[in-house]
Amino acid sequence: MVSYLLLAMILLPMLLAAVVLAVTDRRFRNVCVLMVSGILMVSALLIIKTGAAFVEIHGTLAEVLDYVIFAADVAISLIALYFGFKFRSIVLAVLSIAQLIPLVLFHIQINFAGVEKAFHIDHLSMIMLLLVNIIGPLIAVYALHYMQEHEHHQHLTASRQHYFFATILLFLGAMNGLVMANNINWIHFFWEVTTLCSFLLIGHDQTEAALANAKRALIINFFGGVAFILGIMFIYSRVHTIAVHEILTYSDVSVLLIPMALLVLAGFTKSAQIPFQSWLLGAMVAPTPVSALLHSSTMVKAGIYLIFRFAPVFLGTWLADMSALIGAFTFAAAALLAISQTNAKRILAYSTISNLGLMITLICILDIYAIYAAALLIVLHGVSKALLFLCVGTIEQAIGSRDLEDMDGIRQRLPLTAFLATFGAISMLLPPFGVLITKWIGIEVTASLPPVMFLIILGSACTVFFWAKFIGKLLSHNPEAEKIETLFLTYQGPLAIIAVLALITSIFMIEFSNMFIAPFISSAYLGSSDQTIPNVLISDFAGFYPPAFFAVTAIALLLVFILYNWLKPKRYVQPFLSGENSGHNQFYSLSDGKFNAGFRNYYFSSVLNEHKLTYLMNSIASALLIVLFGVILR
Amino acid sequence: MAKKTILPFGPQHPVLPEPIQLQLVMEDEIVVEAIPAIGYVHRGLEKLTETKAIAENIFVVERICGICSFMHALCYCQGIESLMNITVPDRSRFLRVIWGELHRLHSHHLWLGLLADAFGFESLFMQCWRNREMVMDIMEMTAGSRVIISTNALGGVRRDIDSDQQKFILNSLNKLQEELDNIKRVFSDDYTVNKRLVDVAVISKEDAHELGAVGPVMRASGLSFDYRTTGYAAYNELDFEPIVEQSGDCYARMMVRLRECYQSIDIIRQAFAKLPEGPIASPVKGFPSGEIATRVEQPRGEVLYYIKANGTNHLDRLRVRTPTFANIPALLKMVKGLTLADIPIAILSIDPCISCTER
Amino acid sequence: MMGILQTAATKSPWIVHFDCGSCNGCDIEILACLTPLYDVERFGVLNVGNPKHADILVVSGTANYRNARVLRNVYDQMPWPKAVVAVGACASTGGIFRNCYNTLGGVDKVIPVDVYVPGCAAKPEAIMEGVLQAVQVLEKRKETGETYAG
Amino acid sequence: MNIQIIAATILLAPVIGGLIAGIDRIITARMQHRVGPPLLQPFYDVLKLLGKENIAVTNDQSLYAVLYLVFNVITLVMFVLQMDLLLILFMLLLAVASLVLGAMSANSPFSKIGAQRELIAILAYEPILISSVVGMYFVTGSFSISRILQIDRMLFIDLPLLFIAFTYVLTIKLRKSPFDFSTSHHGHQELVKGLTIEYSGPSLAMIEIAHWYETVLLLLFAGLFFANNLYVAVAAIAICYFAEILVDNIAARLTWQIMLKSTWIPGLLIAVVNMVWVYIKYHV
Repeated sequence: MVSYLLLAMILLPMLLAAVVLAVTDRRFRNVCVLMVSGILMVSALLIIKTGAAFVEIHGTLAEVLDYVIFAADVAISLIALYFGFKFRSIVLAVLSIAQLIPLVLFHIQINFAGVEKAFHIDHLSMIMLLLVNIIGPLIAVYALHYMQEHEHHQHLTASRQHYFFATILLFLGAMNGLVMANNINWIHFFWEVTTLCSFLLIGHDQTEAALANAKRALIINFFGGVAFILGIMFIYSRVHTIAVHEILTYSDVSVLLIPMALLVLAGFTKSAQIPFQSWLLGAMVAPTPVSALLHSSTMVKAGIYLIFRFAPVFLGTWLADMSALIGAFTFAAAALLAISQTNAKRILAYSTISNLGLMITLICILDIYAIYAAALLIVLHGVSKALLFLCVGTIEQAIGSRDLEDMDGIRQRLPLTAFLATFGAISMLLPPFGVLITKWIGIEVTASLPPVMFLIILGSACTVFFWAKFIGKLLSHNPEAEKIETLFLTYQGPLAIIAVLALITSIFMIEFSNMFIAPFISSAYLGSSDQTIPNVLISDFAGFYPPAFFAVTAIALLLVFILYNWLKPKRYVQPFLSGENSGHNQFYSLSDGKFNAGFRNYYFSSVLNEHKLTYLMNSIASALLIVLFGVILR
Repeated sequence: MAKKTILPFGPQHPVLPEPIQLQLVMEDEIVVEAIPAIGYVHRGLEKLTETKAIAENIFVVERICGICSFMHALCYCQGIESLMNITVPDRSRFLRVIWGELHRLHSHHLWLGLLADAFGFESLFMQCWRNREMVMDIMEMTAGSRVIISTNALGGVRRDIDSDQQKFILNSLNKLQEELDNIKRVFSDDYTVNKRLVDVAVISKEDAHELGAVGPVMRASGLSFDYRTTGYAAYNELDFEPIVEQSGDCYARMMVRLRECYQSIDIIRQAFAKLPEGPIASPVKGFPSGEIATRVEQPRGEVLYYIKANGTNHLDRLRVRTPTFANIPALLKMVKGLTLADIPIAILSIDPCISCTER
Repeated sequence: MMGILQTAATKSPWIVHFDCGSCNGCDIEILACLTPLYDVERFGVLNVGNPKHADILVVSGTANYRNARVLRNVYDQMPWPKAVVAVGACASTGGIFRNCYNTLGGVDKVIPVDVYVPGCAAKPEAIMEGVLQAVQVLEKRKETGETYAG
Repeated sequence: MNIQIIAATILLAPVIGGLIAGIDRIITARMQHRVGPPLLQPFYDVLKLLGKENIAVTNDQSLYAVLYLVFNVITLVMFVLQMDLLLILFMLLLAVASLVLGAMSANSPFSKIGAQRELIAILAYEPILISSVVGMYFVTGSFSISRILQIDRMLFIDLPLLFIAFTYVLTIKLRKSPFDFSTSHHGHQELVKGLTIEYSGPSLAMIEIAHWYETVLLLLFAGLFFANNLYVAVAAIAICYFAEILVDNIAARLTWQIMLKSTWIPGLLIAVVNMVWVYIKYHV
């Protein structure tokens, strides 16, 4: 049963990707995407219902698979090499060769051996599966309409949508493979597939900027890939196994510290930690569903997943502390940089980088609450950020701009989308939603690492600033705005579903924790499969119980609405413009001319110069990384 | 950077005592452009003077501005007197100096208070205005009214100051000087005040000269000129020096005015010491003819009156160039590049009198 | 309950001051009312500087062709019940500027005025009396429940 | 029991807050050589505002005023119920956020600039507020007020620098001069009334009442530093608030640039110094 589900989740999307690529008919494609979406959702739920398990593959099939995956992995490197020559990028060419040679050597060294327990579905995988297979398909469905509009705006002669959806499907399959594989070589392969997908999707629009940013993404991720493969070789040389569950049982940390550092480095590149953040910002040129799916909710979490997976091995070491520091630094620095951004997608991108940093910090802290918070944040952030990106995409299609300053009166122009976007932003910033709770836990658990905690405190203050600007803009009222929203089931439908999911995950945080995180902690960290031992509820955490909290908030809101009915304005007047109003937003000025009063949010562009600050932040983060490796390699 | 913050600053704005509008175009909070719009106080007063009798016009020009009303009347009277070749009695010349300096005292106190209010120092504002009431009491005692005292007349002054009143005034001034010492310490040394005034809205010596700034604005930029030194009224018999500061920022402009308060007290004391006995007005007969330009140093700088008379009881033309008008180019130069928070301070630092400027 | 609201209304008149073409004489006397010697805050009077928070509009100076619309706007942006005090001869009738080409006359040409304060310039004591009389007007408006009538 | 505490808090806090505001206004007036308003003036003001016409620029503007009030009440109740301090700070943030959003929702440049300045103020005070809570954690080993209250030491002895930093940001939080630039108690400011400029009548009254709750909360927070002795705590609160009034009267309004610099550089520095020292004292 489980193996069929695996087939459905990994191979089927990949196969259908090929079909979609071959058959360019739009209707057929839509059916395919919808079908895959349904299958993925159902199989993910079924697999979770089955519970934690190993899936073994024996005999010829296993051998064939090992060879196929090796060949495909080599092929990806060759593709990268090809693009290296095509773009005349020596760095890319060198990186792809640097990946190719160790890859081949390593496979020769291990004689193309595989792992019997090829797949391992534990509770961490399940968390990731939920994210990938519920949010992913919803975004794919959303993309159906979005890409139609997108191409409409581009005035293309021939549709390129089949490339787009093929890549998306390929990506979903690869992501499922990544989070379930137990063979570290396979993880590396799926890892490289997601890199490739990301590259193809960023470059999808074929514009100059798109191609340049795609190239950059490929280079940085390939750098991570090289670190990954080197890490695998190191691991093998030390512990002679490529099965993840066996590596995890290895208790002598010092032996594995160098390979683990390499894997963490790979995770940093994939999760766009400073100084590797530039590719994720560049990736924002891609169509918005790509940003939502790959570059905020799922693919960037692959790096987090990798670190999370191997964290039990190196927790409590220098590596973990330094990683926590780099994560916290990223959290603060990205939040600070987000203040200076006017482009809504870039704000979201910086916020994503920032949150990924927080996840890494939480993962690398030896505290049971931190692990809870990290796992929760992966889900909560994925859901909320997907929602936000999709809303920004919808707004961008409607008003032709993704600049925050152009979104005045969006509340009247696109009421539903603006409402959902506001909800998404609030769920990222304010209580009682979960993201804030994880930040709260973050501060409380990092008390043992004061510098890290201090960075989190600074970062959360900056976070408030840019989110409040964002929400304020979405809610601002413009008397001249008119409604232009058109509703489609497949367009706003996924948005609404994701919003509901965001609400549900926040309310049922504790149930979620009990279901997934507590068992994960007991098996991965306490080395016990007895799920009753560490059943730590967040409710133990200072008497905090989310549903009660939500209930109080709901009652408060009800109260507010009652009071508000009493307070409803009796008369509307024009705003205060020093008495010179000539219209709602206009005033008389020089020679009785009518001028528009304007308002632009503060971005501190003179102080927070993105270019200079990025340079500074990159230097600091690089220095931290060098210190990390310097100490480990001593 | 397409969108900018555009803010109509005034006409109804509590920081501005008078209606004027500055359309501020800002980035973050830095003003990139300030476009003034005026006309809110324009009444057509110059035209009005052509319909009134020459003696009545004293009351009209006093209402050009309620703060420096005495100086306006003085300037007008001096113009008409020199057109008609009237020599005013010595006593009235000294009385004019005394009232003139009292006006300067009340105007500078008022300004110091408004400045304190503009940078949010409420208790300092209260203190300045509390001190000012001493001057207002003197006005009320000597003239019967507080702000528009109407003691000027063609050929001299309308009221005398007797020796009892003199004693009271000198006493009050002693008290005022003590209080002034207190507020001077706050204005010149307080950390927060310095933060808000030093190096804000700087006008260099060259700029001040080139833009034709007058009065304290000019003197704060290091140009030493005070129209009183030319010796109109009784100033030629009194001993004083123009007060000059070098740095040209708001702090310097504040210091000039603060020190001028001491100077005024000193001048009034000198004037009382030298006050001659005698009549307070000479008789005036007939009507003036010809044209003349006269100047007087007001609290805000020099005011220029151009009077054209034709031998009848009505003037052909009366033209007033007020100090604020001369300082507006300097103001517009100052505000560029300031932050929004400094705008009220910069505007106040020229001590604008819009009702003078627009008449 | 309504009774308490009514007494409260008489104890906290917030003013907004608009200078429409005055010679500054009355303006500085209005400001002087706030300062230690007169201290209108004894009666709960605050100068809020913003029509939306104010109960009483204190106007000085004559209305002219340009500032009439500002005056009207400021008046319109005040919440009901509200009262208007015209301070000084100019605001009451146009005063010495009555016949100038750019003036409309007293502010009652533009907005309804409840209390006229004479004087050129009006003395602070007179202005305070005027404001306190306007409070009576406010109270009466509150009692009769007179609604907003433009 | 809890219900009684909650009810007492909700009913008593505005009375205390209003009285504090009244005393504040009288002391301020005396410092300015004035007589000042009657003690009950803040109540008269609010009652008057409640009876006025509610005019607004946008439909949902008053909604945010009510939200501001309700969240302030909830925060105070959470404090009185001795819950987690960090959570309380986040709830306080929610309250301020609703005020900011209300100001942003109206299409008025003055109120929007006020909102931005309030956000900058959050940027300035939030790290120090959280730092003081963390400092308390280092000493007591808990973020929960109930456990902080059980400690028999006076927190002030361990956290004097943090207390200084806290009183510094208290000025920002209470919107007193020199940091009253997002909205000020008197209208003579470049933004007029900034944040609250578009509110009138009952919705303005909501904001005033909310501010009373907030004042009580912040003063209780200051009292936490002296929590083991009730009399000392009350005296400390009184001295603390008097100092705020004094500073309010002897300082010009500074700019937010200066505020941000002073809280992030010397402010955070002394906070960190204090945190490091208690960390070493209790944990190393």
